[in-house]
Amino acid sequence: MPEPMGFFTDTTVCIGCKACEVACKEWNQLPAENGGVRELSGDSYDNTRRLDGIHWRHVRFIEQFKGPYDGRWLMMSDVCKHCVQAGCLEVCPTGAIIRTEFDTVVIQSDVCNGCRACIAACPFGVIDINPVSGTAQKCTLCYDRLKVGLEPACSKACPTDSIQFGSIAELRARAQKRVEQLKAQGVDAHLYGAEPSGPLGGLNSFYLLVDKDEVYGLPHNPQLPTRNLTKSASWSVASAAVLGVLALVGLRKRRMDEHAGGGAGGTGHAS
Amino acid sequence: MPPDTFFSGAPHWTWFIIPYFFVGGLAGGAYFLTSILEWFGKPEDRPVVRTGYDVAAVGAILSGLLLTLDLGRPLRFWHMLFESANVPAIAFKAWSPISVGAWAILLFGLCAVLSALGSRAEEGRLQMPALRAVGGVVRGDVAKLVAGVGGILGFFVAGYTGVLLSVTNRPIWADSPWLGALFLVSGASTGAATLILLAPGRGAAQRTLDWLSTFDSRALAVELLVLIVFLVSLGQINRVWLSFWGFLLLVGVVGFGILAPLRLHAKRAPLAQAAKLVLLGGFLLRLATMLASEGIDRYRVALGGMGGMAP
Amino acid sequence: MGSNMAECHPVAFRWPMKAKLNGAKLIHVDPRFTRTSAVADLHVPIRAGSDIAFLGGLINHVIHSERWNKDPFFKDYTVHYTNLATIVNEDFKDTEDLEGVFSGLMGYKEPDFWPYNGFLGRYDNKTWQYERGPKPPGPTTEEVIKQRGSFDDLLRSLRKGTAKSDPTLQHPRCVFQLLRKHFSRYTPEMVEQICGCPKEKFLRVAETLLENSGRDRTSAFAYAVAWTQHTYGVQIISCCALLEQLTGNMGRPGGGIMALRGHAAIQGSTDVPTLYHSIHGYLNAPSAVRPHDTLRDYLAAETPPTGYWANGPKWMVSYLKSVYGDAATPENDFGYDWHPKILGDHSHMACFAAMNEGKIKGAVIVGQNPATSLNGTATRRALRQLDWLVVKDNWLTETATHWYLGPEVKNGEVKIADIKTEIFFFPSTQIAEYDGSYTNTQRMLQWHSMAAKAPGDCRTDSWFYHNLAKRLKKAYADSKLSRDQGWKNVTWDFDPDPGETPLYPGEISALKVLREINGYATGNPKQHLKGFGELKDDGSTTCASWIYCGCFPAWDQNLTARREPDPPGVPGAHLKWGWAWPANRRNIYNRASADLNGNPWSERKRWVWWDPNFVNPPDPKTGKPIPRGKWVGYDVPDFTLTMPPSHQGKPDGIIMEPLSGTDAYIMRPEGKGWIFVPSGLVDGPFPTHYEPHESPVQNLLYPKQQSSPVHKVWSQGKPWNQLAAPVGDPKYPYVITTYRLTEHYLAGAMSRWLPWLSELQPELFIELGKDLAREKGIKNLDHVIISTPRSHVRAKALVTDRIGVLKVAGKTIHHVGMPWHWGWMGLSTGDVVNDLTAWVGDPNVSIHEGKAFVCNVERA
Amino acid sequence: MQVSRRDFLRLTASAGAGTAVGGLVGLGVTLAPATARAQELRIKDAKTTPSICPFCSVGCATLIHTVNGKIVNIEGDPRSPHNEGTLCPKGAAIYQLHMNPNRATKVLHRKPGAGDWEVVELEWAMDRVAELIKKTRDDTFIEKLPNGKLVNMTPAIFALGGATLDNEFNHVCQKFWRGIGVVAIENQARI
Repeated sequence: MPEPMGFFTDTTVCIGCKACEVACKEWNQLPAENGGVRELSGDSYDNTRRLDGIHWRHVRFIEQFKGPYDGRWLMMSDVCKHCVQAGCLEVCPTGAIIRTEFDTVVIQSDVCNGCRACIAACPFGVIDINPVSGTAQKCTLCYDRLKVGLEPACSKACPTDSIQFGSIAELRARAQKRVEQLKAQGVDAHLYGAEPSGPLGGLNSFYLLVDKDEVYGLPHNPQLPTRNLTKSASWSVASAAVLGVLALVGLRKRRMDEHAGGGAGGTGHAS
Repeated sequence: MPPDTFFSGAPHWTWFIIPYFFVGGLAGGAYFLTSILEWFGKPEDRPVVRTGYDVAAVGAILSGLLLTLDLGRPLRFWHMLFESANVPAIAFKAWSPISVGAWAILLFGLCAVLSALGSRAEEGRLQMPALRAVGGVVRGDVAKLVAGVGGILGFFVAGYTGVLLSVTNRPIWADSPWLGALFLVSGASTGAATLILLAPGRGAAQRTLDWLSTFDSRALAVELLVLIVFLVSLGQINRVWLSFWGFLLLVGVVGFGILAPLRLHAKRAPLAQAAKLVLLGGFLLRLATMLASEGIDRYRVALGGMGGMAP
Repeated sequence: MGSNMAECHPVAFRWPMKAKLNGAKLIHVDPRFTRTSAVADLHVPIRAGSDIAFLGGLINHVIHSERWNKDPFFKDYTVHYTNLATIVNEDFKDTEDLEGVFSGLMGYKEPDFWPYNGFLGRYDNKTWQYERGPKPPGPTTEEVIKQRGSFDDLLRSLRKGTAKSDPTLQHPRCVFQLLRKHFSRYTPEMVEQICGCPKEKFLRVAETLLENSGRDRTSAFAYAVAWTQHTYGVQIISCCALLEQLTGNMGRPGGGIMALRGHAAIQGSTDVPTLYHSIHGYLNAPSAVRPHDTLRDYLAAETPPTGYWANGPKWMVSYLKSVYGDAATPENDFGYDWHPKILGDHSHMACFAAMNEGKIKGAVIVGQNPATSLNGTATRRALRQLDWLVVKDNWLTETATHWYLGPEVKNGEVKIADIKTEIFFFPSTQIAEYDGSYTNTQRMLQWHSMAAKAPGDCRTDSWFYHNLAKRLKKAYADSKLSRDQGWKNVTWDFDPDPGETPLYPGEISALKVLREINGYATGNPKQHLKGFGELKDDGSTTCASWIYCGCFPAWDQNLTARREPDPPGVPGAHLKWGWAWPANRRNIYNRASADLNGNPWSERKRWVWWDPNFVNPPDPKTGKPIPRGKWVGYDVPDFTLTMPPSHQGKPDGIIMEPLSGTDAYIMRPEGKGWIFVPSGLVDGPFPTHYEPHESPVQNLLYPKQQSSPVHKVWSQGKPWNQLAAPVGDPKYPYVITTYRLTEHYLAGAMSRWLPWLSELQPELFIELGKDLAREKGIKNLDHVIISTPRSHVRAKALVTDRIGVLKVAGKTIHHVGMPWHWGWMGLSTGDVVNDLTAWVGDPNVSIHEGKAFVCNVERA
Repeated sequence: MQVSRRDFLRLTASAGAGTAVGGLVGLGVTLAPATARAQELRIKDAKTTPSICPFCSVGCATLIHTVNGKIVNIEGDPRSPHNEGTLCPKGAAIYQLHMNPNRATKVLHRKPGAGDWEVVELEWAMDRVAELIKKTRDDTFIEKLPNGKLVNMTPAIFALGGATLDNEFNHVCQKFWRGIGVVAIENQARI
């Protein structure tokens, strides 16, 4: 069985060229939104805005300036995190979402029926419906390429190797080195999702960031949707029980009244 | 910085799902109450029982329909029940409310239809021989058994929709474990209200109706309680209610949907009025909780990146 | 500087980023904080067009720095490899003497046979020459020409005396002293005043550059059109070249200047010139306004007697043979008289100026989109004056549709019926649909092959000209007119050989074309030339382009198609990948990567060096033994392979004879790099800071000379060409620069039709600073109107701190920028930003000033 | 490696004290890998042709995949010392330069003063253009200037374009024009 594979995205070398976005669309033959005819978002150079069914890669642009020319411009190519413990995979009722031999998470479009449970389950807002297929879609980490030993389209295209593909073990080592190098240069860098002990058992697509996670649109502590299951279920059962009792008590009272003889129920308001 | 649920994407569960949650809730609630009467009630309760079975049956079918229509690929509805790759292997995830729910609705519907047939056979209102045969079987203890199972499933259907919402990463829904309870109670109250509205047409006895109204007011009280607990449990998330949906929740659900009917019950005013308000409240409850969350999309640094370091 | 490499050449930027990870310092000097700035170690904002002030400041800082004066490396390099020590003619007067102009400035009058040259003035460069010893004896050039003497005699007659020099750099007229004086007022304070960049940032750049220049370290500059598109563009680049020679970075690995060019084949289209001013291999086009009457006059005027350029006669004769074949004989000067002569400036803007006056009747436009280009309003007016217009492209471009969709037609100014032009549109093939070669910005030819057939009537652009040529050959076949004899004698043999199947009916054989470019032994096309060393001036060799000679060394060896990279980890130049001119050399003047004795300046910077023990085989021609020793290295040495570092040249020889073993710049007549440029540039031997044609401020260095005294202005005062705003015009208070985005390409013909690219940058915008936005009450995404004296365009505002106010000459100047990718065709459409630009340009190369002018911005 | 990692998953999962997952692993929540029926690889049995990116001047090498003469994919050539398989967004979009419904594929002609295009035959259009070139050349040709200089040229025809096209095109183009005496030959390198 092959090693777990994934992405390490070093945001400090991203030049925001969006090659990853297009290479992904080219390989996966994803359509442009509204045939490419769109409006300027005004959100820096980000006109993609989000990951969804036809955008499996999304480059974020974050302008942080104190005044003219005085600040920094953060860029980051976002993608499905291929969580080690994946919420989408947990809730998917059809079994369309599977974990592959590469430890990646893939939605089988021919199985999915578009119930959209996975969309709500993903803590990162990665998944959405592809209007063409009517099914939920997201990055497959180019499962078809991996199977024949090819690198995913996006990381292959990335001109500055901001997106790096490889075995998780190797990527984690590389990422750690890079963090140390940056720390040595006085840059406050940290990894997001590289820790197996961290949220979701670690992310098979993890990032090097130089600001708060939220600045990059990443939840600080992503969780599994099922975290609420036991509690939520228990409270429901409890309230069901309460209602059951109330109903029975009602009946019992009625019987009592009858034994007490006389229709205490009153006939005041027949409807 | 925003709470962790604000980074997820909206599933667009709206104009099919909201009515489904409402109908499923009241059908489940109605069946539950009916099955209580089936077990512990008296002959005089039969009209209400029959109404209950019809409501449940129709509700279940309607629910299935809405749920299917909402799918991106409706014809693949069965993928939720069987593994499309290797039929007849069953697709079932005990930990996935939507998976369990799919099965629940199916079985609930089955029970409801059987019960309905049974009750109609009882009245001798079944023409088609095949149906008469089936209906004939569902009587006495069999009827009790079916109703028993169906009643429990009924409550499940009423409640799991809320649990389903909690088992996501969406704002509001996943931020409290009380949505399941809330929807379940609301299901019960709306169920009761439906029976109160429809049963008289089938010659319901006054006593049964009284029992229903008593139950309804108690359910409403519980609902109010659970709603309060739910809101408390949301903590800082509650700022999302500073919107039209908050207004709707307060005035529509609490005001018209709970307090007003309670008052009417207390004043022993005509039952129908209260019942109608209860139904309205039940619907608005789902509308508000669904759309308030649907409206919140993936969090991002403000337009033009003028968030971040900049003032 | 002058480039936004990360956005416009993202894949090339892969390498600076790798260098950065290895500890290299990355500096971006630019009016905008771009995606390049975002990953640079330092971003230095300067006002668009103030580059010479900035570079001049660096030069001034370098020559006064302790490091440059203490470390012997710098003197070793500059004194021996450049003309820093050479002494200049005593009549030379610097801009410091003449308040902003050099000696030799004259007025300029347009000739009436072609009044479209646009010069404001002209320099006579005779006072810019070196001080020389006596001219060697021999017949004069006039005599040699009259007697139709040999080309070598011609060269001998052209020899001048040896240039005088002072290796101690003390002589008051040596280049170093002149340089020192010329840039003495380019102080950090002055740089801050002119460029608007904080003095501290400027000093950090200067220090970083010094620290990273020397034996063990090199620094490179990368530029693009933000340096070329100025009325002094060539001088900006010349200024950088000066600085790079001064700091010993030229000809060395990791040093030099990278010209990041815009198009896949733009280098090729300059080498194989579809440009009026030159013929193959940078030979100047025969001209009616230069002494080019006969072949010998031409060669006398265009060929230096010494240095590698002195081989010009061989290249020119071989070129003429490739044009006229057997009809080109020594007796008829190889058909030189048939070759058309230019009348002056026939460049882009000159031609559109002439077109506006009805002097140009027909135009064939292939893969270019002028309707969205320079001063678009005037350009489109010019197109409407044509009798006929042919557009060949992959898409219906703005140029193809200007007559019914252009703004002037849409807004009713122009009636379609009044446009009398007959217009054709021919659809073209895309890259994957034919064979051919591109020359990239590194001078590397790379072959591409056909993978799929093009749809419908799409044909290659070569097919188009090939089939036109065949038709015109037929049309003139029986002409007896002398004017037609040239065309009748032009060789035209590009049909595939029997057996080969054309890609399309009537398609050329691209290989055959490349063979003609590479050259072969006259009369035997199968015997290819292996390199330009084999070229002869007697007609025995046929070669269109001397610089491409060697790319196809044998009938079956198309080196441009090679795809063999070096194995990983080996320090090499990937010499088996494609083929780079000249002679597959990847780094020009690489002799300078070794010291005077031929050893690498340092281990780290080893590239090409002298191996004294190398055993040479005897000379293949003469059979004479050759002493031990040879230039070797990772690259193809740019030097006479067996000339030892110790070699002393023959002072009175021609071509390479006078050059010695340390004369690294072999293309220069005296083998030394030019810090002082005595000839070749029409606007001065030293770069000088002038303001752009349109500027909000006075020239602080030369108040009496605002802009270049000789730059070009076309169609001055013509009604269709509203020209420049005066200095500091309050109607146009802001500095504007135009630029490109990663997501689009040029005027958009190749990107605005592509859904995947259009969705990434869907609309035209203007980037403006928050202060200006506040001042004007403009909010992000508001519609704004941007106006210049030429025109106005509408765009959405992108309010950002990545561009903003600069303090220039004590004034606060708002800077704005606009991408110019848009037009009215395609999926993503928008106004034509080039409508704002003016027909003013550089006097050397006629490139317009599109990177620095003034405008106004108002809410729409 | 993978084995130990899987066990580790189970551990963290079930050790997720009290969390739903904790319980779910018992129910067999599927962290164990499955094999999807991967969609057919698009370049399976495709013909590969070496090519070059037609956009900027970096000269990135590409590989074009075709299946029975139809382009199915274009990506970077990993062997290239320039791009090592990488591409920019434009390079990654070369596919849409070819496979694009917006492409013009017909020859169009507009008569002087006409309000619309007409679709015409390729050969006819070529004949007509040749005819126009000849006429303009003959009408405007200058053999000698008033000052007697021999120039053999016409300034009245303007040829534009070449920087986006091949070296071979540029040679054929300039040889043709200079051959018939046209000197006003320009391309994007000028601007």
